[in-house]
Amino acid sequence: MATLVTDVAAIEEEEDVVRQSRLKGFLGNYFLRRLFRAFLTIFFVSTLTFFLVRLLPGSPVDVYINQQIQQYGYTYEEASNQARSLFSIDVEQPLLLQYLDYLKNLVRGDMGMSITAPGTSVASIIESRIGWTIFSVGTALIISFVLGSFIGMLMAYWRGGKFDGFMSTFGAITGSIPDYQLALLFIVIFGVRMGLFPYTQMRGALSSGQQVEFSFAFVQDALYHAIMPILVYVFVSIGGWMLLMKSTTIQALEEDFVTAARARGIPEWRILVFYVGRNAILPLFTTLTVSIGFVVGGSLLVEPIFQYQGIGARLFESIQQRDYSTLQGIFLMITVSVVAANLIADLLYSRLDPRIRSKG
Amino acid sequence: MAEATLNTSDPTAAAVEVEMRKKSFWRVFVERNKAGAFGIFLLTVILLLTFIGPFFVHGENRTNVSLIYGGPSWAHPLGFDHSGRDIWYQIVHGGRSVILVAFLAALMATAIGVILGSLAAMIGGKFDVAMLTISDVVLTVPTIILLAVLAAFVRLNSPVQLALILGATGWPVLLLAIRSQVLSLKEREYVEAARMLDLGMPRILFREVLPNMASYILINFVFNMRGAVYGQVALYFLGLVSLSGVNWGIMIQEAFRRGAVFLPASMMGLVAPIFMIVMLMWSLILVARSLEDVFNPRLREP
Amino acid sequence: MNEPLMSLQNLTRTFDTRGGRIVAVDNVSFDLHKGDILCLVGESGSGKTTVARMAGGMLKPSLGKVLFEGRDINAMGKDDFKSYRQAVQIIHQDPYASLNPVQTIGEIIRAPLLHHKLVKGRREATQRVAELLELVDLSPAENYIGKYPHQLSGGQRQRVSIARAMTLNPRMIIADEAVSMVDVSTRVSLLNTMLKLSNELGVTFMFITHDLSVVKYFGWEGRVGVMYVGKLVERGRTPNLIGRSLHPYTRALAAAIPEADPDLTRSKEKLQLRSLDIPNLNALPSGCVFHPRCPYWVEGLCDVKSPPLVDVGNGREVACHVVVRNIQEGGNGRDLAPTSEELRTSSAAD
Amino acid sequence: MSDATKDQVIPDARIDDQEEPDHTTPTILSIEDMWVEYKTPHGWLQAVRGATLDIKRGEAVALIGESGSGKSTLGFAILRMLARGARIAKGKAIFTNSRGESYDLVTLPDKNFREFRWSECSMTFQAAQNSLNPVMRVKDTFWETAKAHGKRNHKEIDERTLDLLRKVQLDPRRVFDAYPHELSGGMRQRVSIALSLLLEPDLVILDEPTTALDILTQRAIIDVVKNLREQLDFTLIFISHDLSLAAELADRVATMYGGEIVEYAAVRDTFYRPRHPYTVGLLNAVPPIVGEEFTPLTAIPGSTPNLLDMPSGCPFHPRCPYHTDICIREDPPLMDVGGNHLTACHHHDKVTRDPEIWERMTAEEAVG
Repeated sequence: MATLVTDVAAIEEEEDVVRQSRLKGFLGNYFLRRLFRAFLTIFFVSTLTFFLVRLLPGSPVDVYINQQIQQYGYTYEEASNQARSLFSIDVEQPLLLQYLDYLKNLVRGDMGMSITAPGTSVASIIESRIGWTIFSVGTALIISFVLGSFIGMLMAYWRGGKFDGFMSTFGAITGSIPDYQLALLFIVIFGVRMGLFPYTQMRGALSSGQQVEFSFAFVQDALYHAIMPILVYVFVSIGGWMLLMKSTTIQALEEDFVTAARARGIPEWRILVFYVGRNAILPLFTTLTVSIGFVVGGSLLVEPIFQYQGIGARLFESIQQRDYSTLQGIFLMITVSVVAANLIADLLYSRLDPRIRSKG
Repeated sequence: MAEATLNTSDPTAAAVEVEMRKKSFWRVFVERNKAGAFGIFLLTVILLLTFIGPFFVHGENRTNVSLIYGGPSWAHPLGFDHSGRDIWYQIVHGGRSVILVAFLAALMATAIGVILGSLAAMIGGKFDVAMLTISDVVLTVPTIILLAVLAAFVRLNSPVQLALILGATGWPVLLLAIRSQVLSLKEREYVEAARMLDLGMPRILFREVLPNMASYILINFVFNMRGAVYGQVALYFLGLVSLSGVNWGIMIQEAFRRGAVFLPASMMGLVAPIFMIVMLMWSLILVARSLEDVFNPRLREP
Repeated sequence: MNEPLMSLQNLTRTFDTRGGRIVAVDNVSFDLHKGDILCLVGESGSGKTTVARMAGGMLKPSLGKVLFEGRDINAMGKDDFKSYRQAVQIIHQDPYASLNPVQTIGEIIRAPLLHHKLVKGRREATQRVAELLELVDLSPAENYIGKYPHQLSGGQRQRVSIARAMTLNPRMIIADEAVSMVDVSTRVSLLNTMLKLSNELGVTFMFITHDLSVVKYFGWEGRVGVMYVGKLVERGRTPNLIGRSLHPYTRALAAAIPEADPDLTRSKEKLQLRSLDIPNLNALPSGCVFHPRCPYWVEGLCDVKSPPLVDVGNGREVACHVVVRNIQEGGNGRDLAPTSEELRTSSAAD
Repeated sequence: MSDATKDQVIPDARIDDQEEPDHTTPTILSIEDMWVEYKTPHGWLQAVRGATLDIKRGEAVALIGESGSGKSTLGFAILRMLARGARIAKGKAIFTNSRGESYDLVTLPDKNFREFRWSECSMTFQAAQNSLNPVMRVKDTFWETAKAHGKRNHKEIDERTLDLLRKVQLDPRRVFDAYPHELSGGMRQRVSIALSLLLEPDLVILDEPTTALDILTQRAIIDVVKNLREQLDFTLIFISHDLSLAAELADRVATMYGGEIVEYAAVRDTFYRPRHPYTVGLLNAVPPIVGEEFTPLTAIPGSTPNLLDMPSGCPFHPRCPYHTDICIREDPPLMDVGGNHLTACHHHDKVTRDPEIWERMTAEEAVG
């Protein structure tokens, strides 16, 4: 049956593209546009945080100031000075100036001081913790992405078979366990009931006495402590990758160019890797964007359970202790790292797909 | 694609057609989609247990020192927790609010997503740009962290408030999805035909566009429920919701607080609610994946 | 002559794309009187569908006007626009996309009847639906009313689209490639059904197609406009234009189509073009848009000046410097000398 | 059903100018009683029903049919490229290579089949736009194909590639390093055709080579294929819904309907002396372009059959003006009615191109 490409569809698609690019104004370049969007997001989130802290009825700042006045008999002046150093907000200035000040401080990396740990700056807290989270979350993400997409590809290839059926069920069930509940189950079942691993020794990010250095012993120790959180992240997220890869692979397997490659007598493994695999994995990079946020979010609940000294555990403590300035700082920090990771995933994607690359 | 013909002079053809009709939709469905059928069964069992069960499982949720970590018996098949409360009783009574809150939150998120998403697509212009930007920003921040931080600032005292805050963070994915669906459906030729026939915007939206997204919206609704179960129990776990009543989330939180992780005797109090939540989440995902088939007119009539 | 039913006046439509502004339709005008059949022929990118969408009120022209019964549809009041909208219907190309998959045939056709209160109650509606289905040769109607679109063949679906378009008793139908996705064996009967609407009910047709053979059958009593990259390059009465096309593009098009006759098609005279590529809408050639492909082009004329549509008598108009000059010099417009070989190669370089 | 074989030749019913049956040219492909099935939610669907077809070396054969006629399925079955859920239920496809070795493509072991593909028989696919890997440059596709068949001489491959690209009238400099999305539809189609000739196969299958292309582009493709056939001596099977394309390119035409081959004859026989009512119906429905007179056309009443619910007897009988009781009972086999003209019709001797008989039927029955 004849399918005719009518001009209007193509033109309106073009128009749609233009509608989008018009909104981005002068930013025609894909990379610049993406960068612009990332900064916009960070800006919006930091603004949101500011107004959340400052404007909500019974805002943490006011609560803090009142607390200082009542408990320690400070004058309002002294208390607001105190608050200023903690939140990097000067309550006596007009709101707009406060806001500008806040932004200025943020750019300088000044996120105020912790309320519950006096004398410690939020920036230094983040600095000491963020590395561990990036390490564990990043490792887990890579493992589950690689492993999950590999299994997903096999599922698609043998679709309808036993392996597919088993893995589908496995993926659906592991994907149904909330990450922190899985962490609890791990400790209960493998640690306590079976005694398979010394869960008490594995707490923290490093053994006491182990220095941060560039050595095998250090890497080994770091991995030893991170293994449980990593396992949990991998377990809960691998199902998603498997199913996603399965569906994109099935799509790719049905593409004409795969049939054509088979007809040309290209060896099956080459078809699987260079025709199916490469085209099937491309859309996954877009999903990586969402998934990074998901795993980082999971650290909030998983790290405290294993008492892993990452940023998530610190955020957990801050929430429990209502350490608002730290909360605010960590919240911003996580947003920035997720945005940055998204940016990297997106750019990686555009490098891999010649169709996007050439649109540049 | 097989095309049906109607003017066959062959009498057996008509008979075959009648035969195919007889094969009920549900039979075709179960044959095609065993996992989906199992999901519906599992969800039904959970709903029966949590909504009808409380009428049959009686008891009270009071601390009883003499029964702390008491073992299972016929009357109390799961034993007792750290305060000597019946775990089976808590399981049966503690699911309703979890499911209701998730339902309410998903309803709210879906309503926001569908309404704003279709409006953004239909109106376009500045409104569309604003909606896109907001969803983009909300999406970048990990939901659970946004939820936790919001909940840390706002005190949550009632299930309705809990549902509200869950619903308020759950809509951006749906909004974007609905928006792009409406955008593409809007360009469909049958929608353009309806515009040519001057059938009016409400009819076009509600009769031509939305019915074709029904399965899509429902699938998203179910996924949203999953998200709301996760977020809700996480908020309990973080201690950001005031603890009262019987609830699977509270069970997990209390068990964890009491060090249930390290006490073999208290394991049931932790594992039982987790098991229920996993089953609920699992059944939801199975149901979501089979909804496509339920709404497919091709399965109903060959 | 009396006032035309629809008059397109200097229609121009531009689109802004990443590569800059493109002119999809450039200064196209024509009139349609009641009962007319006008065929617009062109390849992809010719702008024929854009013209159809502007005539159907789905797209606003950048310049120019669409007059319906003498009034500009884009400047009409709400009530007038409503009556225009109901008087002009579009039939789309794709029979799979043009019917809502979740509604039955009965529901699809009943909706406009009930919405515009053309019938009283459901019983009358059902009766009218049956009449409409019979009108488009779907009979017995009971066989179709309860079916879903996916249960019908492509041709049957296209008939349902026509029946739906007829619900509001339109005066004009714009058929956009309405038969290009229908099987050959049933295409003719679909065309016959539409011809019946034209002959018996006096429906005016604007028929968009890429296929000259369909034009020859459907538009024999009417007129043809040939479009190339947004411009009308030739128009005239169908019998005149099909057999003795003048514009080199039309001639190339007619010559390129294979015939269902082995001896004829293998001996058919082909018009060798200078280039295979349709010009990019983002970078249109200067002068006549066809000159980079035209075997008859004249340097210093065709690449400089855009040819206007000129009446060359016998109700035919053509936009080509060379053809017009030939006719003015007493030629028939078809015996043209191809541009010399050197000229051809020198131009291929740029 | 299709028990038609070469033994059932009805001798001597030839008209003078019909062509002599050719016994000297060797057969390159002989398809015997091929059945292909698809699995659907509502049961197995027979897409090809007992197709039998002999193709001589050097011929160009057109497989003509409308949607659902099974023409593409048959093409795919030859190369064992059937979609998932489809299978060859029965039948043989005997291929004879240039060295005179014959083998059955249906039962050939996978390993040998991979070698057979492309080096002996290649195919370009419908919507060739999508038949090139979007993340691979044109030159890499050529190179990889050659490599898969043991050719590793880079320079040689490149030279051959450039030569083929020139032969299909592409600018090699522009195309060689390009990604598929940088080429227009017509260019990609020509790249596919060039690719199909890379290993100098004996048999080339083109599936809907001009569908979805603009008319002037279609013409270019037709001319390219014609020229290639003159320059390189290969056997061609092309699959199309467009009868005119067969008139232009084919030596013999096989008409398919409802999964069966209903007529197989030399191109002039098919168009000037059709012996099957369906072929006649198709011819009467296609208008010529040239000429200044109006050509009346008639449609075939009814619509193409539902493969899940085929009529009894001859699949065409519900739409056929000639049908009698025997047509409802018995599916006619493909038989030679003289001059190597094969048709599957009980009433082949009554068939004429007179449009009136069709109009009468259309008037009698309601159009579906």
